Amino acid sequence: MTAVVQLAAHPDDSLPEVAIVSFTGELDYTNAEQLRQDVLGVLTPEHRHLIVDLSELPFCDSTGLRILLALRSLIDDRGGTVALSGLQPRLNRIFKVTGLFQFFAVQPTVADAVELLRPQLPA
Amino acid sequence: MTAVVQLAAHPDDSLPEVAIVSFTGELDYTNAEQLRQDVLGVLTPEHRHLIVDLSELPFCDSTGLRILLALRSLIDDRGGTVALSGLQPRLNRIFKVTGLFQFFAVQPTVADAVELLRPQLPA
Amino acid sequence: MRVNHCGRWPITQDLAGLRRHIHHHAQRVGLTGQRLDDLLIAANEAAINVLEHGGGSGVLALWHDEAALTIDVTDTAGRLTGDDVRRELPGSDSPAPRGFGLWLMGRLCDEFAIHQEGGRSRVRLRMRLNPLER
Amino acid sequence: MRVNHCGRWPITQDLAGLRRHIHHHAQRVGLTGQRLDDLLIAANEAAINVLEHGGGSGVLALWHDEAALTIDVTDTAGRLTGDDVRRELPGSDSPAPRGFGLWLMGRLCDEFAIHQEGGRSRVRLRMRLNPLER
Ligand SMILES: Nc1ncnc2c1ncn2[C@@H]1O[C@H](COP(=O)(O)OP(=O)(O)O)[C@@H](O)[C@H]1O
Ligand SMILES: Nc1ncnc2c1ncn2[C@@H]1O[C@H](COP(=O)(O)OP(=O)(O)O)[C@@H](O)[C@H]1O
Repeated sequence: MTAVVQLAAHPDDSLPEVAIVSFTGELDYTNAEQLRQDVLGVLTPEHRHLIVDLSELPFCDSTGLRILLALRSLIDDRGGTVALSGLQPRLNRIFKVTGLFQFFAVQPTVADAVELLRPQLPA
Repeated sequence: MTAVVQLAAHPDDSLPEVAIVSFTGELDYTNAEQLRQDVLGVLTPEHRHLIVDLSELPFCDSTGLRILLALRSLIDDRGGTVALSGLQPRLNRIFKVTGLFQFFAVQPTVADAVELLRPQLPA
Repeated sequence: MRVNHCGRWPITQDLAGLRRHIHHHAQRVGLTGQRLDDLLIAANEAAINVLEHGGGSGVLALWHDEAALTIDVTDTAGRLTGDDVRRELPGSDSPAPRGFGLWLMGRLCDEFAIHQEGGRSRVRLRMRLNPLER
Repeated sequence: MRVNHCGRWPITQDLAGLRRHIHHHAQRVGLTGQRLDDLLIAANEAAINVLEHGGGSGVLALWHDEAALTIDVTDTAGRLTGDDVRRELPGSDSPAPRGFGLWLMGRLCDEFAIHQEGGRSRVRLRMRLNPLER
């Protein structure tokens, strides 16, 4: 199997409504379901927004896109936003060609994503 | 009809074996046959090579490609080379995607094309 | 999603004029650079096929919604079918002088579909309007 | 034109390994940058379809001549047919969670063809080897 995609959570105490996670590895059909469960495991009911740092994810196939869309739909139901940061060229290409950019807030870095969400957060 | 593509011949007395022409306009289904005849009209039996300056040709469709391939086949029979120069982005794109680059000597300018042919010319 | 009909033009020998219309409207909804060039090349191929193989007359319609710009080219021969969207590489051995048109439509556009109905064939060419590209 | 068979690999859960092979050979014959990425994305989609829909086992073969690099992905279900190369845009209204695989193969490769025979289906993906791109 393709090595498991490592999930890391990067909680920010000043932003309790925002889950910040990073994916490391290559995301494909063989490890996508595991990653989905791992992400659900770190999301709590307080998390209204999700930031996913993809800067260490050089590959993502259509199964991976499906996971991201499922997370987006879950966060959407909470009235929140899913922001993606650090897309490498191959991910940029697949997002662009599939038109999925329109469903996510795409930012260069996690810090940019936080700034983007800040106006939506309670003071 | 799309305006006729203007053909200009630029003979170089020091290079009697080389026909140098330029195309000006937009080359498509409606004017390609006329242009083909115009080029045949300026080619003489001495011309073993052909240089076509495309720097003033912002558009060329598959009919235009067909004309260029027909000229290439004629020059090929004479053991010569067809060089194209000055491709604008849209022409570059259609040549690249169709793989036709491999059948022509593509050069930035007419001067580069002349330099490319020089070793093949009688001293 | 709101549909915006930008125009319908008969396909005549004035292909340059037709390309001007397409360029104008595509640019207005945010298509630029290579993707605009790709659409222009593909739409012109569909139009010349109407003149050469498709009965000699037809219509090009251009419309868009938020997600995509669509060009529908309808001929009066009705001989093209869904099967003609097949995509094999022309001219990889020797320079094939023919068969680039349909191939280019599939290669250059985000959607390429053919619909045959009532004695007409309709080629549909579509490009996504990606917000990030605007 | 001389044909060069670079390799045949079974399609297993080790997709990362399969992608390494493709990357290595495609790069060696001059495919780089976005076109290499496009082939890699498309070939992976063909491979995961074998695992998910195509009977669970199959083979990926990679070969090239001077004109093009070809990847043939053969499954053991044999249910894909030539008609499956149709190219309609998935997910332009709402985010469609499915249906990107076949569409991506058609969108990203210079040739996308499916051949069904003897209880197997073979997806053929091809990229031109353009001398100027090397
Ligand atoms: N609108 C059309 N109506 C009928 N046949 C068509 C039409 N467009 C294309 N064809 C057929 O498909 C073939 C391939 O078309 P195309 O790929 O555009 O290349 P070319 O026009 O150079 O032959 C044509 O030769 C013709 O037989
Ligand atoms: N190798 C295959 N064998 C049988 N059916 C297939 C194969 N590949 C794809 N399919 C069918 O085509 C459909 C579309 O495939 P695809 O575009 O890759 O999207 P997805 O896998 O997300 O559904 C699949 O749902 C499946 O029904």
